Amino acid sequence: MATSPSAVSDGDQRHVPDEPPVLEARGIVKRFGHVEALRGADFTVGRGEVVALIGDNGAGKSTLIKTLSGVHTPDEGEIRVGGVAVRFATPVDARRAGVETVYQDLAVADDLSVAANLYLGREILRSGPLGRLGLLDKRAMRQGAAEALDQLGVRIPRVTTPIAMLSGGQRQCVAVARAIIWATNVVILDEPTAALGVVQTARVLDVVRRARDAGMSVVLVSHNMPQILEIADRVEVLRLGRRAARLRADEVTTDDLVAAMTGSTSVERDER
Amino acid sequence: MATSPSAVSDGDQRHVPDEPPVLEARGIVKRFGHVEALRGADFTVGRGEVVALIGDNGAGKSTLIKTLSGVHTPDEGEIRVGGVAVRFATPVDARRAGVETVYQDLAVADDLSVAANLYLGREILRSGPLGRLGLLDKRAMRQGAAEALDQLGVRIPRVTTPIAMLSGGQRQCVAVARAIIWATNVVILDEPTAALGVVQTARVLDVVRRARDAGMSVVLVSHNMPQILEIADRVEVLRLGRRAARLRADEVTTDDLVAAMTGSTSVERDER
Amino acid sequence: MSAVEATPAARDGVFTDRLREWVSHAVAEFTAATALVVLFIALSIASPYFLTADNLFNIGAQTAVIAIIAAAQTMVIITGGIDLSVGSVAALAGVTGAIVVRDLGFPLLAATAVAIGVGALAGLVNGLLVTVARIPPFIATLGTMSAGRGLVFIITGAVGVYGLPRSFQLLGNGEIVGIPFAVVITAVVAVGVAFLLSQTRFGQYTYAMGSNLEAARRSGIRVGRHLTGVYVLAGVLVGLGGMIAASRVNSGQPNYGISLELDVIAAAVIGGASLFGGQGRIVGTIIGAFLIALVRNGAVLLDISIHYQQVIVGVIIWAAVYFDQYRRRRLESRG
Amino acid sequence: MSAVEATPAARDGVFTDRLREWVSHAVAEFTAATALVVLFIALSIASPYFLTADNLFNIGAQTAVIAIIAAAQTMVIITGGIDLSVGSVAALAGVTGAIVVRDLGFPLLAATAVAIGVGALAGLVNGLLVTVARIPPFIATLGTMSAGRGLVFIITGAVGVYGLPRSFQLLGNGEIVGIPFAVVITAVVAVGVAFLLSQTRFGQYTYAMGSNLEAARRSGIRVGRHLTGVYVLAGVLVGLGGMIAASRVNSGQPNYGISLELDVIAAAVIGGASLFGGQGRIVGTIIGAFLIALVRNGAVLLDISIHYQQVIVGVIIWAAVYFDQYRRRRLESRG
Amino acid sequence: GGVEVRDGGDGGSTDASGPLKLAVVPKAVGADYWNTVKAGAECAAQRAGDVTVQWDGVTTETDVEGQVNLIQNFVTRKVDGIVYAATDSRALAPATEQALGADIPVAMIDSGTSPQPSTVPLFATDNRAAAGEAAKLLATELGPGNHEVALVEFQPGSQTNTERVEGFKSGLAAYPNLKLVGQQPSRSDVNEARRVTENILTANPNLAGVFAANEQSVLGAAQAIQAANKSGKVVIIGWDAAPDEIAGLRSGQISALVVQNPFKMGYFGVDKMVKHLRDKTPLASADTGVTFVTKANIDSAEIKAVLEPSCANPPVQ
Ligand SMILES: Nc1ncnc2c1ncn2[C@@H]1O[C@H](COP(=O)(O)OP(=O)(O)OP(=O)(O)O)[C@@H](O)[C@H]1O
Ligand SMILES: Nc1ncnc2c1ncn2[C@@H]1O[C@H](COP(=O)(O)OP(=O)(O)OP(=O)(O)O)[C@@H](O)[C@H]1O
Ligand SMILES: [Mg+2]
Ligand SMILES: [Mg+2]
Repeated sequence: MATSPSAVSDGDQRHVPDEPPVLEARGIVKRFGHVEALRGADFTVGRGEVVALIGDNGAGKSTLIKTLSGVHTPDEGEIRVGGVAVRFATPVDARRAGVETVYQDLAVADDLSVAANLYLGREILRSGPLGRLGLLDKRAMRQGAAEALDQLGVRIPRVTTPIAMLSGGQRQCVAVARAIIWATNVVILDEPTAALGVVQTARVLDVVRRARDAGMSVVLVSHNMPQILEIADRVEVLRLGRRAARLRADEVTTDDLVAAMTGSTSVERDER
Repeated sequence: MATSPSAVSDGDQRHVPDEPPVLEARGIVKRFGHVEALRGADFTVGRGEVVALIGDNGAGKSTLIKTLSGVHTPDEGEIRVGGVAVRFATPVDARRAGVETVYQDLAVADDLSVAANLYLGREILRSGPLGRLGLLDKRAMRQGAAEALDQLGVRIPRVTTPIAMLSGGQRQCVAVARAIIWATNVVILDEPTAALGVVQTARVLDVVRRARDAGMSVVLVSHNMPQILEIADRVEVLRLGRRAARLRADEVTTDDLVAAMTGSTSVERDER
Repeated sequence: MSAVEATPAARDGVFTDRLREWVSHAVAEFTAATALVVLFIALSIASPYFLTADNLFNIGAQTAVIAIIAAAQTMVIITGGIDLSVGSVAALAGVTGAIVVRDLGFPLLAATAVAIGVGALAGLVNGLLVTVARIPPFIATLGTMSAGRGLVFIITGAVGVYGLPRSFQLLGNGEIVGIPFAVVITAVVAVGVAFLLSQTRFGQYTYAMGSNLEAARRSGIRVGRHLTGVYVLAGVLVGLGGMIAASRVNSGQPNYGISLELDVIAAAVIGGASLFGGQGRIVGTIIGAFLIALVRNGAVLLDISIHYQQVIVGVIIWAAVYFDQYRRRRLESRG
Repeated sequence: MSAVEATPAARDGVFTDRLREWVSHAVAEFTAATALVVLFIALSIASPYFLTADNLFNIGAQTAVIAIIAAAQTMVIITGGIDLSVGSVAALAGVTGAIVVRDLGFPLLAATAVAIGVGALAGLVNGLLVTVARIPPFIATLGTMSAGRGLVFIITGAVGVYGLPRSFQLLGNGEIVGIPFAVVITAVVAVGVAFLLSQTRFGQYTYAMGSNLEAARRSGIRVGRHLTGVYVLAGVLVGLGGMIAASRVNSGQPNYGISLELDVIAAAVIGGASLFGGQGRIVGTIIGAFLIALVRNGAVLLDISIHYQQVIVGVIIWAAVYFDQYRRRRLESRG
Repeated sequence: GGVEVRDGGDGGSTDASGPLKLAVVPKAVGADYWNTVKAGAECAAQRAGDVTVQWDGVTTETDVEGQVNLIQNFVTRKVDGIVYAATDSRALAPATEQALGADIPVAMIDSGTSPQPSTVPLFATDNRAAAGEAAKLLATELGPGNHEVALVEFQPGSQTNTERVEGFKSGLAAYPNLKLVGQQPSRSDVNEARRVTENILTANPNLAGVFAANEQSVLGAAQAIQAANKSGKVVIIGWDAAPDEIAGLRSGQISALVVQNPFKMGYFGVDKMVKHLRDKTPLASADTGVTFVTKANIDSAEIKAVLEPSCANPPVQ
């Protein structure tokens, strides 16, 4: 494991002293043509931690998250899982490592039903030889989907409705439910509650807490500062494609966070 | 002007006594196949009012808004502008009546530049005979776009960037900016700040206030209750495709609103 | 209209779900099927020869190849792709099948395997061009169409492959208990592909990719591998179809299948497939194929000249899709 | 790579904007243009006959019609549509133009106007089918293709229209100061359409509709009217192209333009147009048309048989689009 | 018209004794018929020595403009002579003129141009007349009494097709007892030919005879008739001589075939062109003749030479 370009941050691992971070990004650079969306971004999540990733619009949060999920491959820098450098060439690799993501643009298949979307890529097959041929157990998936959505308090006409017919919030619920069902290690949520109603939002935050209590790690992107302070253990701030600050949620106020995001003050501690 | 099926609500026009509502929906029914998204929904905005439209996910808010903007034609019910029943067959009709809308799904043209999107449908043409032939004044549009975005505090690489390359929040900024530039009578904002950062959100709320002060009416859909209580004059609550309550913002709390949305209490006043 | 309440999903009975799903599918094929029935009745009245066993037998055999290849096309269309190379590939497969029988003395079964192999190979080329080289399907298969036809001409020297044994005709001209063998194969293929698409994971992924490729990828579907698989399977069917076509005329024809792609795409679209991907079913496609075949058959029975036939086919294509669109718009599922 | 800072938009100079826009467009045509130049040089070296005035003249004249119709196709493709009827409509226009000259003694200019009118009418039919009847463009124009060809056969009785005066050849075979007249027309059309697309409101709407039809509609663009306009304008160009083609062979040919649609679509896509709409430029299309023409010309000059030519054309189509996709992927503008 | 002597020894780019390069262009590549033309052309080239034949054509006979372009491209290449079959008589006339203008002599095979310059010879058979003969054959075969007959054409709008259809129909006019009840095209596709013939048979159960106007049409028609168990009951008069057509003739499925002499066309085209270029022999048209092949005469030596032409025993006199 080559010395990472952002080795400086190694000195900050103190707050999770005994084990390496579950998921870590070091010095990630990602360019789109002549736009440099990430310019050496660092990011760390420890086991059982809820880390909020915040930043201004266009700061590079979604890009960083796509890099952590294998959607984008970074131009420079490395990703580590449990301290070991890995290469996520495709989202499959990230999922294998137990990283489950809700994308800001949702990434659902409009023509498929709610149930099919929830189980997409992880279909339940019939037992026996037919199952080995790839025969779907549609009934089991419908029931599973109905239960999962019920748990999130989502009101959806029925689980066989195609996603195309849902409201914005309903779609987001489906995407969130999907990630939550399948996560085993890290759940990454990119603005998961942006379109959700009050009740649904509360449920999602509930689920996040339960996931953390079950030992999972959660990465939460959000522009809702009170929400972040309520739920996050730690906050990492991204500005212009770089980490601008790492803060403990119980030590800061909304104003501190805003200041860190906009760069109007120098509360940042790790910035080079 | 036929007697509306929801004539009951006529009795509530009191708080804007002297003139008819700027925009009004009466008894709107809208079906999609076998799903009835709106079941006789009513809605009213008076001149210079900021009305928040709230409701649970899937309550029918976006559908109602699309009906008010001419995107959907209602199956039943009528829309009135300044007290006169109108038929919005296309969005062009609504725009003619001075109704400008930010849709939840944004409705921007991904391949066009930011500037082109801001001026879409209202391009600046060159002066003189060339202009009459449809020749675009691209320079003027670029400058206008840059100024408009600057005013909203949006950071965008440049106004010639295609929308496809923007972050979620940046896109939303463009959509909001477009509506705000052009509105003359009513601005409808369907969750305009869902993806926006703290600063941008504040600016949008600022703009809403200024619009109201300039005599425009604003319809705001949002799931952010504190935001609503901060900015709205009145709140209308939609539940299961019908108006469940009309409330004055300065008389209620977040809990009242949530109760009205979920139907767990009976604070609703107008429900039949 | 009994409005369905927006009830929590869990309360919905599985049976109701099934029923609804079934009804909504049935409606989707409704237009094409109605058109088919109307045309069928009209022709039965207009021509005394239409409703004869022989004629129906002929229509079945004539449509078999189109229907098989249209099923292949439907799979590709569901993924959001298109396969323009079907005609060339069918010719290549048929010609190769004929050559191995004539020159190498292969038995029919082995020759059919070779033809299917040729189709699969062409499908693999298409699939790799689309997935690895990331060439849009229209262009990838346009290239294959051109290159494939060139290959057919090169290996045949532009001359039909003749001198085949009688047994070569079995696939195309044989029959089982009075039913053309080709029709039986078509039925098996149609049921098989329909089952694959609607009941298996393979089918689920096919729809998912066509609906939103990026979402499919992020959901952990190996879209490259799977999409290639769809093209290969389509190629297999096209190869089989080409072999049946060759068998039917007892020779390998280098000119076979020119502009076949338009017919099969039309069949799929008339049957409800969307060229934007994510939608389409085999039942509909088969109905579409028979609708076109019936128009052609009827035109000859009524001695309508080819010129008017073309106009009529054009109008029927418009009409079928118009009514289908009209029906969908009323559902407004894409609102 | 000098990273561009995410500066507020207002600070960006208008000049820089212009420059960037220009560069990004230039890059977009880069692949096709490079291929064209490479092929040009290779052919100049490989064949002593290539770089002769006569040959270049011929290539120009041969490509003119394809280029004009490809420009029409590009407009339609930018809207997210496709026009399969170009071949039939060009034949219909050419044949009608020839008939009015032969039978009614129309002068050339009037006949050209008639041909253009026929094209416009066909375009109107396509446009109304797409916008009013909401039939997907592929199917709408497939129907027009079939019906149009039928009409050609009906009005000509399937016999070419002959007996035209020498003057009829002017459009296709005439020249001005040594430049084929057809090339001059093509240049005018190309510049005109390019200007229309890039500098006018009409062009802006065309891209907007292809990028997101619903957004265009909600932005207050009368998409029905405008989309119909695009099809009509495309029809005008197709009519003009058909007339030039007829003029070139001094007769109205009922079979003209069979599978022409594939060539012109290939030209547009090689030139960077996306079949998903929203993207495409005339410069690229013209380059694409010449690229295909050059391959055909070179193949004859180098004595490559038609069979291998087809294979080569297939491979070149793949290659051109592959490199274009590769370049785009590096930009990842759709990431 | 006036005689223009463009091809005197002065103008040629040709060194009379040196190697010659000739372009030979069929109407379309992709049929047995044109391959026989090719064989004849190559045979003549081989016999003349030091002559290369460049064989190239469009893919469908309807691609008139494509052929115009092709001829132009050969003119550009400055081949020594062009031997070709026009897909369309009038449309190709300017192309011929262009070649002549560039001092490249032209010989037409199979189908000429209109107008045909006097310096350009035509080696061909008369499609129209031969198709008229086919109608006569059909009438003879069917005998007296009223009969229903059908016509399977191949490519409406192509010139050869038109000539054969018109020739057949005008030949048929002499026999009021024959009624044309169906006419459908095969588009030169055997499957299509079979399909339309099947449907014609269904619609006309009393059909007694079919004239099929090219190789693919004949094969498809024969197969349809066989599949309907009407072999021998429905008379087929065909055209061309692909192996399966000959087999059909022998088995009695097909009554007669109109067979042209494509080998001779190719052979004459090249042979006369070479002689013209080397010896300044003026080019003169010649009829290459048709043969009506029936079960009775199929094994005669003369017919054999036409059906199985080889350079060892060319069917050219
Ligand atoms: N195009 C459509 N086709 C079918 N059903 C639809 C369509 N659009 C909306 N619906 C249904 O109508 C109901 C209301 O949807 P709508 O989008 O108006 O909700 P909303 O109040 O905006 O919700 P959210 O807060 O999630 O945005 C939902 O149950 C949805 O499934
Ligand atoms: N596919 C792309 N092509 C080009 N530029 C891109 C692309 N994706 C992102 N960018 C650019 O990268 C920058 C960061 O975008 P990103 O989506 O990561 O921001 P974000 O922090 O998630 O913002 P938001 O809060 O608005 O979601 C933006 O300036 C955007 O324009
Ligand atoms: Mg984001
Ligand atoms: Mg909504």
